[in-house]
Amino acid sequence: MIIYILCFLLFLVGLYGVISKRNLIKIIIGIAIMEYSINLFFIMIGYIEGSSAPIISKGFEHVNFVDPLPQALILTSIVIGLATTALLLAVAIRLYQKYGTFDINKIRDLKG
Amino acid sequence: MKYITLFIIILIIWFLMTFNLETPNIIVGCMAALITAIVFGRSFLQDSKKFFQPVRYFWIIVYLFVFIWECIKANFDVAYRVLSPKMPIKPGIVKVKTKLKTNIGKTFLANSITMTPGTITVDVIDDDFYVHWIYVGSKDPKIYTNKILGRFEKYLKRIFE
Amino acid sequence: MKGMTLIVKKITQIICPIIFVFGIYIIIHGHLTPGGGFAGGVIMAGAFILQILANGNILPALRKEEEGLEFLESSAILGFLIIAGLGLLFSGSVVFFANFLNKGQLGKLISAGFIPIENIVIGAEVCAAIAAIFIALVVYKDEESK
Amino acid sequence: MNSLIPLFVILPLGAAFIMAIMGRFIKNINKYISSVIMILLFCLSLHFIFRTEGSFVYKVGGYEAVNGIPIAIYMVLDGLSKLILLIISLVGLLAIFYSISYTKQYTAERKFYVLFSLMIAGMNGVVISGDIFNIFVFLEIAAMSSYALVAFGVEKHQLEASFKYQVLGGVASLLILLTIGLIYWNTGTLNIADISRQLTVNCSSPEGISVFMKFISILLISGFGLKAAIFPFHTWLPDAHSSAPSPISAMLSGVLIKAIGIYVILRLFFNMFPLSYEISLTITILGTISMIIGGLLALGQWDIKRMLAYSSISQVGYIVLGVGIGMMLLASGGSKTIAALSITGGLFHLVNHSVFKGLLFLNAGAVEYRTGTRNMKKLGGLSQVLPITSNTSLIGSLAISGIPPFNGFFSKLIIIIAAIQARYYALAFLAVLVSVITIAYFMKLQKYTFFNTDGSKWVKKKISEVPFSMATSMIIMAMLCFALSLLIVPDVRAVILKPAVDVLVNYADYSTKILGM
Repeated sequence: MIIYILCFLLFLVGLYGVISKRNLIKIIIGIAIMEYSINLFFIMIGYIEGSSAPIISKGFEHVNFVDPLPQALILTSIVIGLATTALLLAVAIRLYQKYGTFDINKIRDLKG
Repeated sequence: MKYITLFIIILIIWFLMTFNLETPNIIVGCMAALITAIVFGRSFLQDSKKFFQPVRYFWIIVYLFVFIWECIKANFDVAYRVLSPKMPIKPGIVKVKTKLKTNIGKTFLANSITMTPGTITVDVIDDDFYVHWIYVGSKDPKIYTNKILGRFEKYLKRIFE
Repeated sequence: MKGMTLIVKKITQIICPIIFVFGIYIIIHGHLTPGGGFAGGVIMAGAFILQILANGNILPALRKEEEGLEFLESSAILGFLIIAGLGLLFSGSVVFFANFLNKGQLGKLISAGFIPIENIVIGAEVCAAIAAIFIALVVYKDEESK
Repeated sequence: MNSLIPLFVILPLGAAFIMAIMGRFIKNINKYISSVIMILLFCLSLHFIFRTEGSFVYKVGGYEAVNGIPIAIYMVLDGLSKLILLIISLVGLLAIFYSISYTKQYTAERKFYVLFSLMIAGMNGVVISGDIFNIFVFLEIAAMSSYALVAFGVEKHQLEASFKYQVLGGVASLLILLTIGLIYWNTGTLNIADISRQLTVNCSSPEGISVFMKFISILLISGFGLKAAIFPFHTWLPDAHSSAPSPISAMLSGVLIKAIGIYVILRLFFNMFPLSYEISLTITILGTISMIIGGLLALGQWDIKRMLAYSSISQVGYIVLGVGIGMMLLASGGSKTIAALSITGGLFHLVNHSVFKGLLFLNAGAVEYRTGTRNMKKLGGLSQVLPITSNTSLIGSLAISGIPPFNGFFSKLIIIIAAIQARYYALAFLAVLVSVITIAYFMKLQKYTFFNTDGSKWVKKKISEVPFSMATSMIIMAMLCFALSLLIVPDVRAVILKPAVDVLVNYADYSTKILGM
């Protein structure tokens, strides 16, 4: 159980980074941390104690496999995370080009 | 020429990785090697006909033993310097000039120097190596050049030039 | 001299094809061992990225390469969709993503129906996409410094 | 019949990548391809609405259920999905038609259509997938392309808005993913129908749902609430929707927040979770607050698109209010007819809002296209030079403020009547109040943009009416504002709205129907 709570704590660390940091890059890192914590969580859901990797191969007769579904889901979510991070970084670079700073306090044309 | 060389090398690596000689595997391996050769052939090593001269492989084996021997010697030397209570070290950076002409030869020489304990190649600019040395024994360029490079240079020259 | 030192460049020249072929190996054996399209594609893209990092950025060449990669990426996804759509035609019942090819024997290289083919297509797509993303970020950054 | 369902995803997705390849070689081909694809999708959704009844299940890959446990990816098309698909393709078609002239100002014109098609594919995918993880994947496709589209102009404020949108959208996606993980942990399945069965068997105790399920529900509400811009999560919406290119604003406000926000909330909380009074109360209260806050904030805006964006928050609040009242009634065992009426109101308003908000955003885009500004203080007297824009905008404003005979009046009326019948008098009063506020700020919009001064300033600058394609799609939308009031007629309603309402009212039938097929 404690391991799940630690995982959730990692999620909260990422959320803290997103909420309280002022640097664009640090915000992106915060989002990445949240994503990894969730990936970790998914992998732990699928784990069954004392079982082997879910690969069917000749000559080996395993009784227990870990749940392969969360791993497949995580592969998908890693791809999505990659795309999100790339897009965020691209926008951050463009923002830096326009404003000359990474500080979000100085990037505030939009108000109201 | 470059492309064919790369193709053959990649094919050998492929068979080492998969370690099976069924027909589908051979076909797939050829395809993979072909793609790799097309993509990376342009930027592969320049003078690739040297790969087909068996003498060079003999010298590589000789060089391997030489290198291991030098390495063991240097290991004991550094161990002595570390353990001895007086700490007889005299570190410094020396500039040595190499007689090797090819870039690949220089690369291997620099890596060999780095891998021997006690010496590290800091930078390579044209023909000059800047080497950090744990005990700079002499200030005469001839002596220290011979001491650092001499043991490897003649073999590398036979391998790469 | 642009890019990194001589040593890095030479070692990159030697090691890049090997990284690339290792990526291909992972893609081809995706249905037999862990790995597959995505993992292999990332490794293949790694070879490209390593080369760009070692040789420094020559902007016009990179732009050209980016266009080529984008083209490869779009075609690969289209290929994936077409292979999936072929199931609509060849599977007897009209089913999207139907595995209509012969399943073959367990553990052989040619088996598992169309999964290896899809793996290859995904590998090409991921490789092109990641390399294109990297190049795009490099290009943006370079535009900024001018 | 069944096999047409995946076309909703295949067509736009394939078109996007064909356009990415072809657009490089043939100029302007993207415009035609995307228009054709949208027309095809529109015909397809019309076909499903008028020619078919009941719900369909499509199993991707053709894998049948093993021992009653579904293993394939399910695509489900029932009344609710049909309705949303119709809205997506209708507004998408008109927006594409509008952008044929509008996008001439951008250099990377061809990429606009690629991203647009991807967004359509994502939204269609969310709506037809019967699998919670696929909802997430398609939602990310739609959201990702909308992030890119918001920043399409690559100007200062667009980039800033896009970054804000991306960060909040990213957090929302991660909350949703976390919830999916928790649900999978708890039930061991991802299929919505199967989850529903598992939850009703295992997790329902006499005193309602367990604390764990409540936690999951709250996470889900925050996740999809962020996507739908319900009250405490609305801050990104005004920036993103006002900075995007106008056809995209119309799509974002008109369709996207409904397809990936409201629709998923409805689907999951009606058909997946066992209904609970607390959760429905939470949803209703959030809807009410966002209705009021959005209206009040819209009053003070001077930027046309920003005002429209705040108005979107307010109108989404209406939808949530209407559906929420029905949900509360169903959960507490109240009258089913009143619940059905209330949900009808909510869904009716959803349809209406996508039409008139789309129209208003297109009008704002037309004004900006010709005058180059969105600031109401600098505008005025445009009714002389832009007659079509001005008149259609007037129709849109009247419709959204709830003036008969336009469609907005009827949907708001139904919601208010349902609230009174259900004895939530306070909610009914608030709905009326916000309607008055809506009239106020739309009168302000009309006055400062199109009337107020005479248009001699604009005549001097030689400003003429917008191009043909833009004008046509605005006129069609304005006509739809009239036509949709026909939905009040029971026969028409029975075809379009009733199947959707039935899915929500008979919430328990969903899982048995899907699993039985």
